[in-house]
Amino acid sequence: MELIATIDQNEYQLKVEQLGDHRFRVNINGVDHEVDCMEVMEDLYSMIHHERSYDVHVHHGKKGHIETHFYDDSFHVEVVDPMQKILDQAMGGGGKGPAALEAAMPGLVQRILVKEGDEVAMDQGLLVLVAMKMENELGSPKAGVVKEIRVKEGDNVESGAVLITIE
Amino acid sequence: MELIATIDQNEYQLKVEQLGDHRFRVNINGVDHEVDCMEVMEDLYSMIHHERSYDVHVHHGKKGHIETHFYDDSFHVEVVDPMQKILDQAMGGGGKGPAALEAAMPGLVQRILVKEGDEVAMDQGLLVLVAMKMENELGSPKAGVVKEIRVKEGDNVESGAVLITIE
Amino acid sequence: MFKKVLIANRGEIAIRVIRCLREHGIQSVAVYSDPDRDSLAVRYAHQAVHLPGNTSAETYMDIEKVLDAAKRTGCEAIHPGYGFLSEKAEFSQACRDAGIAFIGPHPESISSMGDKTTARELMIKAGVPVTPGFQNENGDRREALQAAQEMGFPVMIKASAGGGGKGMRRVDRAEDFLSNYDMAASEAKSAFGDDRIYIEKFIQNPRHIEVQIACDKHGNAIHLAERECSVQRRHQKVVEEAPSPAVTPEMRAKIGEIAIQAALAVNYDSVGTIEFLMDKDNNFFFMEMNTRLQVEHPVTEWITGVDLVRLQLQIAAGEKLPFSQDDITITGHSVECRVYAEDPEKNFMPSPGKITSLLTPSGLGVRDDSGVYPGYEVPIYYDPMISKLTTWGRDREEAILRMSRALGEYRVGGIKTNLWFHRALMQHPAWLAADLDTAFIERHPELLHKGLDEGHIEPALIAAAIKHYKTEARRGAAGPDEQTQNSSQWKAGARLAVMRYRSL
Amino acid sequence: MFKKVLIANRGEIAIRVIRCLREHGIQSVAVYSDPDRDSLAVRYAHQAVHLPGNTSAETYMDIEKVLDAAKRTGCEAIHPGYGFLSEKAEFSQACRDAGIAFIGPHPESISSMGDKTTARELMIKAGVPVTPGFQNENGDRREALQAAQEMGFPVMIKASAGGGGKGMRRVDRAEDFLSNYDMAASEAKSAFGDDRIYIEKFIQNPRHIEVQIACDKHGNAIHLAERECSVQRRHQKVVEEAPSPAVTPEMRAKIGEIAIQAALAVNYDSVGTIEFLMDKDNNFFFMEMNTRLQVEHPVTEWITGVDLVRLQLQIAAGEKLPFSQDDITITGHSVECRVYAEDPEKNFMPSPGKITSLLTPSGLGVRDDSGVYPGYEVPIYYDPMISKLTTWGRDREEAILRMSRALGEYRVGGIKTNLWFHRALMQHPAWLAADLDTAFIERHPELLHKGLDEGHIEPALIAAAIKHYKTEARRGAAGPDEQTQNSSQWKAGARLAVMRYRSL
Repeated sequence: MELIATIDQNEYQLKVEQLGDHRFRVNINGVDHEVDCMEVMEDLYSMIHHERSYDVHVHHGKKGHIETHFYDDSFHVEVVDPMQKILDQAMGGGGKGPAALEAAMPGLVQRILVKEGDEVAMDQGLLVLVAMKMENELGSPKAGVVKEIRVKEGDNVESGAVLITIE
Repeated sequence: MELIATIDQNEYQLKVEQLGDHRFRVNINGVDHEVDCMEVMEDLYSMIHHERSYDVHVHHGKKGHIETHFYDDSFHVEVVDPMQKILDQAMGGGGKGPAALEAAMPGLVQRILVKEGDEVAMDQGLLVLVAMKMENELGSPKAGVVKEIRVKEGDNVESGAVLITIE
Repeated sequence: MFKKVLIANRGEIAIRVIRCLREHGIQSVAVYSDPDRDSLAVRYAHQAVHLPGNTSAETYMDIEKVLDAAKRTGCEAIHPGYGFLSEKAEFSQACRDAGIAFIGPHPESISSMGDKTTARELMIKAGVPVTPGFQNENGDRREALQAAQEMGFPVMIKASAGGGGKGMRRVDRAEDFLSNYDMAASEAKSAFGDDRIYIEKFIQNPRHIEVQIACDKHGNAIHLAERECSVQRRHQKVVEEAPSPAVTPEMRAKIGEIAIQAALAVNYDSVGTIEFLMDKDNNFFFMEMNTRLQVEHPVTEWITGVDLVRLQLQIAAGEKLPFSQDDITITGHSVECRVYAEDPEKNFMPSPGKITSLLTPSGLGVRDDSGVYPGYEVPIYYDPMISKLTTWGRDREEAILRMSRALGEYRVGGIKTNLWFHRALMQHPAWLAADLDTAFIERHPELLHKGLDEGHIEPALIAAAIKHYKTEARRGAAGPDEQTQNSSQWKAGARLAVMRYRSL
Repeated sequence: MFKKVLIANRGEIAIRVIRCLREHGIQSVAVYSDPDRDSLAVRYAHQAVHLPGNTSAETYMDIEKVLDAAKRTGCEAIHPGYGFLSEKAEFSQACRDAGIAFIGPHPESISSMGDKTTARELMIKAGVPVTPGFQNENGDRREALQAAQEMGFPVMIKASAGGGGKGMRRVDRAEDFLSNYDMAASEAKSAFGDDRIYIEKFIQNPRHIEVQIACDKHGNAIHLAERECSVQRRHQKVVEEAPSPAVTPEMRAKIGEIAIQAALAVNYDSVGTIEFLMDKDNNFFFMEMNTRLQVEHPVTEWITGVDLVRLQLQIAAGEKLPFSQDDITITGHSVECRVYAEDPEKNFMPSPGKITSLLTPSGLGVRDDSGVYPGYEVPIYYDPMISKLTTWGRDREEAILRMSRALGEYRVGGIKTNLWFHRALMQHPAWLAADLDTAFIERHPELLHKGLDEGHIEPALIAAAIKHYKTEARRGAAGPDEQTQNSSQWKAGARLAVMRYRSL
């Protein structure tokens, strides 16, 4: 399997092969690394590579992002299939087209700060969501015009719900 | 489901019904008990019964035996289906017929203390098994004659292996 | 001593109290809301009474329901923990009226200290130094603005009834005052059922130093040294330690004496905390008194060997303090890291969900006060703190090194936590040098960036590649319904989310 | 201080050492046998070197392989833990020859103390009281029997090279002597590679009291008070405490001084333990010296605040003792329960297998030194101890109450453990009264019977009924291949077993 990974804007070409029950060969930028990688608990890998031992917790973040937590260090790795990468580039990246403000966690809509038709700046507060005893002011994903407000004050919303769309 | 349970030689008639996701009705000797019983981890039940709370770990022992571990107390409960009980009684119980000495854990046969044809008493040492750094002398399951010795000194045996039969 | 006690709380503090009750042969009664049916508190208590509902207001803050549960189960006393009803004078009063012991101070001391104006006046009278401030009794926003302008910006807006950072905001400019005032009042209303606001002069770069005191019902009072809680995020403590590296034995004796005076001024009769701000010239200003057990009490327990919850029980049962001031000696140093289900990279946004795997550290000098277990779902209705990790060492250095080690062992799967932030903090030169103030995190934004050691880039790439490989392999094997990568129900819906999050 | 250290051990003690190394910025190198690939020690160490094989002899006790791993990874020192190579003088010597620091005493002191005859003679010379005994140097069984008859039965048969109860047997009658001698010699051979036997007069109903000492390479020596380890099963300690409830401050000063004399007699230069038997008239008899860290060292760490592993490292690195005798003060009381994968109802028979779920206790005054995690399979090749649970309290009563509480929270799924035995013990009147001797468990067989509280019969029946119901429901849903009730591979085969087990 071939992949492109990014850490801190540095891009790496990866190739993964499984050699045995817990043996893998990972090629990084043309260099092969054979590792002994046991999944000792869900998403917790005990990795031995050239007699160096890493107890690494791998955690899926947003799409394609993998957090790797070591004993004393943590990294964000963005992993994509090369095909996906080409597709994304063909789409011209983000920034254009409509955008939706979604709830990343369930909560109560306490106040709506805009009306449909309002012009808003990037990051301008659109809505206050109460979740886990904190008020979270949600900012606009882009500059534009408020197209549709799909919730009203007092609504309980589920995670992932589209709250407001911006055009 | 109807069951017969035994604790310390006292027998209880039980009936179990599931009422909901984590609601059960258990009838003990004719008296109904409605309990809220959530399996919070594998084999770990959080049970609420008349507002009394029990954090009870249930653990399968040998066939039909269930160990129940509470915060500050533990019990052995033997549970059988009534049909099984009748069957067992019809068989006339244990004590007669041939019996096998089996290994309850894997280990190394260090010494065999008897020969085929030997007369042995109940609990007389038949064999020394080394497991987990301890020597364990295994006693005869019944009085009788050594019929067959199926292992030799130096053998590594798996758990459940029949080592010696007694008739 | 009491035979049966109800705990009017949830989470790790309910566990803390139940543990103490268990140790002393006292029956414990937990109360639980709908989402807390599977909580550790329910599991560890002798009895568990259901309070139907999800929100705090419907459950843990409903005085009538809580008292009713205590009466029905025959409890002689109620422990309020922290938060919820712990600093409600009317609850202490209602317990008194019902003939149930409140494990906390008498209602008059709570109201005196809970009301910032009264507390201020009492403190000034008792000779305790205070910061300039203004209590907005009538809710007139314009009057509040005027007071703020008089004391000069920056000012702090606080909930009068509050604590724990809720409804608290710093305002630097007059033009931002009113909008912040409204939001604070609204948060105060929903958190405490009381929207009164207190305005206070903001002291630049202060350290947060607080003194633990204990007073019995017989006029005896002692202090148990101070804690420093300068490392805060969102105006809430996130790392605490005892003793404070900035306090000398002479200063300790002095602020200990001031703290005892402050408590005696309200005839205090429980354990409590006097919070001070300390400026760069080592001046102390009384901030407030917390008339309850503090979240961070374990660091004091480490260095004094005193079980503060047991002490609370003894005092509430009418016993005399079992220690005199001379019995209290400080041994070594202790540090606490609050472990939150939150994302430090997104301004510490809460991250509720199911804990898919959990490994907690232990060993010499390590204590973890947790309210969770593997498979537990961190609910969305309450504070996202999942545990308090504390360490002890013979000196500050050993305590910090031990904390680094313990944080390394701490593994939480399924949700985001601030563990990696704490690990970065424990290695930060300014922290190691104890160069602290309450704006520490804002001053050191580098703490919020992952990836310290270049030597880990290769293994990080390898682990991520294998994770991706395994996920794809599983996806291939599973049907389309099972292709969700995250096991939490909350996370599942969030995969496509593009939510933007901004600090308040 | 060293920059990199190899740990020639496994299980909880390897973790204990790695934790200390991590705290002090020292790189750790683990070695691991085939079954230990997934061990916590491998996971927590910076480096991990594979020693192919399953048994101790092939791996952790293979001096050449271990030294080779240390050299290849560039280690400056080796920590041997306890057991395995820790008391092999030739290993200490081999380290010295290889220019690697052995974190333990010099080889001469190990051989002097490891040989019971030499040790006895040295102790008699140093004025330390000893028990009558006989070293059977030439392996003549008849000569050993004659010596036993001369000192009078009962006698103890011990492995000369031994420790930890292995190859140890009490013999009450002359006619049982030879068969026991043979079995002990054979166990000694396989455990220590040395079948020499030592015969000792058996002291009736003694208490086991041991003194922790520490000596540096500069002639300084201190003691860190005593531990009592009278509660034993199969001649192995199972519960320990510090200080001993039977030792007064005067006795402590006296035996502390004797212990220091004993250590100085062999120019000891590490931490170590002098074990005594104490008879009913408070007479002490030197039993042996353990020239290594003890399993039960955490109880001493709790009451003194001293990190004994750190102290070992400092001494091995040539540093002077950082404390004088006057710096060592005893605060409170500590108790340790060894948690074993074993079945107390079947004479503590080991119960290896997969740990399907795990909840470990924590909170004030609780420390768990564990070598396992959920999902880990306790291997069949090594000692079945899975953790050491220790508690601290201001006095013995508080430490014991806290232990009861902690044991209640401790949950291990999938294998049998002795946790319920410890719970029963902690409530036993004779234990609470500290009426102890090394035959405590034999004297109190009621400890091995479950079911203390009649009030729990009903919930036990309910839980068992629901468990049976759920198992049958799952069995109905699953195919015939999946009907195994136990998830462990070892357990699966044991369902039909009728194995009879008898004590040796």
